[in-house]
Order: sequence, then C-alpha cells, then structure tokens
Amino acid sequence: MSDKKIKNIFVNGAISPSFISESIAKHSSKTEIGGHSIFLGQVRKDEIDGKSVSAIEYTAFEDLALEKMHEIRENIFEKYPLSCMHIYQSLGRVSAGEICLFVFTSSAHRKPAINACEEVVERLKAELPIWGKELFEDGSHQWKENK
Amino acid sequence: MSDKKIKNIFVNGAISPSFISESIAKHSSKTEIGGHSIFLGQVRKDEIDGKSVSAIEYTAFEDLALEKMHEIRENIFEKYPLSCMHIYQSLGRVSAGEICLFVFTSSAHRKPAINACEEVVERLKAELPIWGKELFEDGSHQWKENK
Amino acid sequence: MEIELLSFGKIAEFITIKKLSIDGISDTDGLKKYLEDKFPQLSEIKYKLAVDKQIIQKNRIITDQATVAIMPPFSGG
Amino acid sequence: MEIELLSFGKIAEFITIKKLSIDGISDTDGLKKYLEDKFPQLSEIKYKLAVDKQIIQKNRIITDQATVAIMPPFSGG
Repeated sequence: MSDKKIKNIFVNGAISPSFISESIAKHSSKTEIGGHSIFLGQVRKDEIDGKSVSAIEYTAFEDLALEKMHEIRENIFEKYPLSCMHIYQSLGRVSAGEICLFVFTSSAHRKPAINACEEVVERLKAELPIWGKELFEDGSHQWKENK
Repeated sequence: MSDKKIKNIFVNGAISPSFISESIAKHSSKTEIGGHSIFLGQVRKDEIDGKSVSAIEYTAFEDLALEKMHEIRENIFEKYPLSCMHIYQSLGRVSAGEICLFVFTSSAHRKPAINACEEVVERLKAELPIWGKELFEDGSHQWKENK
Repeated sequence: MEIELLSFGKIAEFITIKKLSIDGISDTDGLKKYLEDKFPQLSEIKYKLAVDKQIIQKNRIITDQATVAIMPPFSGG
Repeated sequence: MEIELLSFGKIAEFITIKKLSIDGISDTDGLKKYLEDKFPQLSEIKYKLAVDKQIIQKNRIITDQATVAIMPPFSGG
C-alpha cells in the first residue's frame, strides 16, 4: 500500500476545517475502511511572562523532512494494516486557534488506525526537522520547544 | 468541565463530513487547546458468503444509552484534563462508506485528547446498548457483532 | 404481577410482546428461566437484562410494573 | 575546503553565513569545535548536524563541497 514516490506534506499557512472534511469525504468510496483516526494540532495562545502567543511561524529543512517522513510512512505501513495515511504540516504563519498539523489514518478495524495515528504524531514531532517560532502580540518571539 | 445535564449523542442517519468540519471550526475560539483527537467509524461493505453489506441500520435503548454515556463522560473528564469532548452516534440507516460514529476530544497537550478518544471509543462500543443490523443487497440481514 | 418488556436487536425478532403477566416469579433469575422456556431461541444466545434502566449483573428482585429490557450483545460504533 | 552551511530555527538568528572556507578540518567533530569557537552561542544550546541530508549521530568525515545543516531541537507539529 505504500507509495514509492516522496509525498509532500507541507501546506502554506493554516489547514482549514473544510480541507479536513474534503479529505474525509474522499474516503467514502473506500468501503473496506471501518475506522479513521485523526489528530489535529492547533496553535495555543500560550501566555508567557504576561505576553500572549498570537501565531506560530513554521520553517523546515524541507528536503530532509520529506525524506524522513517517507521513511516513517514506509515503517508505519509495514507495521500496521492501514488502508490510507495522510499527513499535512503547515509552514509559514498559523494564528492561535488555527490548525497546523493534520494526521489521518484509516484501516478496516479501529486499532491499527488509532495506533498508527498516535505513532505518526510522536515520530513527526521527534524526527522531522521543523521549527516553530512563537510570535507574541508585541512583536517579540521565542522558539517553540516540543515536550 | 463536565456538564451536569444529559447530552444527546444520537443523530438520524449518517454523520456528514461537513458536520465534522463545522465541529472542528467551532474550536478555533478555544485557544487553550493544542490538540484534537478524532475517531470516525465508517460502515464497511463487508462480504459475507458472497453477499455485500449495503448499509447498517442502528437502533438503541436510547434512554439507557444516554445515561451510560453520561457516566462515561463524567469518568473521562475526571481522568483526563480535557477541554472538550463531543460524541455522535448514528441511529437508523447508514450506507456503506458513510460515517456512523464521531468521537472528538480536545486538550491543551496531545496525550489526554489521544488517550481519552481511544477510551471513549472502546467504552462506547462495549457499554452502550446500541445494535447494528447489517443489511445485504439482496434484502437479507444479519446482526453486527463487535470485536 | 405485570411487567413491561422491551426487546432489542435480534431478540426483538422473536420476542415481540410488550407486556407480561406472571405469577410466582420475583427476581431476574426466575424471569430468565421463564423467558427461556417461553422463547427457546433466547437460551441459545448471550443476552443481558436491564430492570428499570439498571443493567443486571447478578440476581435482583423484580417488582410489579417494572420495565425489563432484554438485550443481545451491543454492537454500536 | 569549502562547505555550504544551512542554519535553522534560532541558530539561523546568529549563524547567517552560507559558505565556509576551512582548512585542517576533516570531520564533524572538528567542524563542531570550529563552529562553537566562531559562534559561542552555539555551545550553549543543543543542536545536531546533518551532512548532505544525513543526520549525524557520531563523528563522520566531511568532504569538500558538502552541505552541512545546523539544526536546533525540532518543534514541528
């Protein structure tokens, strides 16, 4: 089921809810699917020393990130009996409250979709060379750190 | 965070992708949220003895199901630091390829949303008095069994 | 005594009565035996009772005018 | 030798040069020491190198015309 060509995962700016619903709708013809698992990352308006995060600006070492993602994708398809897997990560500016990450896995029975989705999110955050710059309302910034 | 009143979870027929995107969009004002986890159940066109499932017709002991769901909701809110939890289960006829279950949890950091979503799906399937009747193309049927 | 019966899923295909007048039965174990005698198909499948919306795990008294639900294994989601 | 430098995240705020001409350095350990001397802020943070899109886990030879990426901890998602 895995694609040999390297897929792009990057989208410019926020991921819209309508894009997500179109992705879901496309799977209605795949009638072997019984469960979809979706993770969405949303930009938090964190308060740090009295200043609020108004947006995160994402940059990436795109080539390397796509190669790494390809490797993760191949591993996940080997490990779980998935019908589909789709991954989208924002680059550029995403405002607080908007969606910056969309991971979408599907399988005949629920467990593989659920486990694969969680594993993709963990690996993407740990292994992909992507950086988030938290922009504050006053024009200052700090670099996001993943936990 | 838990509601004291018993919420309805039942919707008539399939859950549309646009309903899902509207649910997601409503959370953009909740800027304390950092992660959403979604599970979608989709009706599979299973083949059994050469016959294909064309739809599932769901019925429930609605009163008891809503009470049970309320109890599960309270437990989950006690166990995980969630911002939101939304659950929708179809009643009536849902065709193969359509969505029959939508579980949606949100939290500041990803883990509670992911773990709560999975637990709600498991408990809903095991504990809620809901029954699926698999309708075949030739007009015959069999009763669905959860694994 | 009179009890109201609710049947669900495949059980609703062979237990279609909505009321039961029974004497000499006072608890759920007795009712199960009565129902399995009257509807032999019931003894061949797994099912649970709920009395007044309480799912029964072990034997329990049934009082007049109770509502008893007969439920096959759940298959929602 | 000449190497191409790519800096990311907060490192791109203080390492802005794109090319480096260095002599007497043949591996990533040597390059790290050189960079930390030249850019003292680098020694205060965690970072990884990637040579020609290979993330470096242990010391590795660097050849002329290599592309070296200097990457702070990742924070995607």
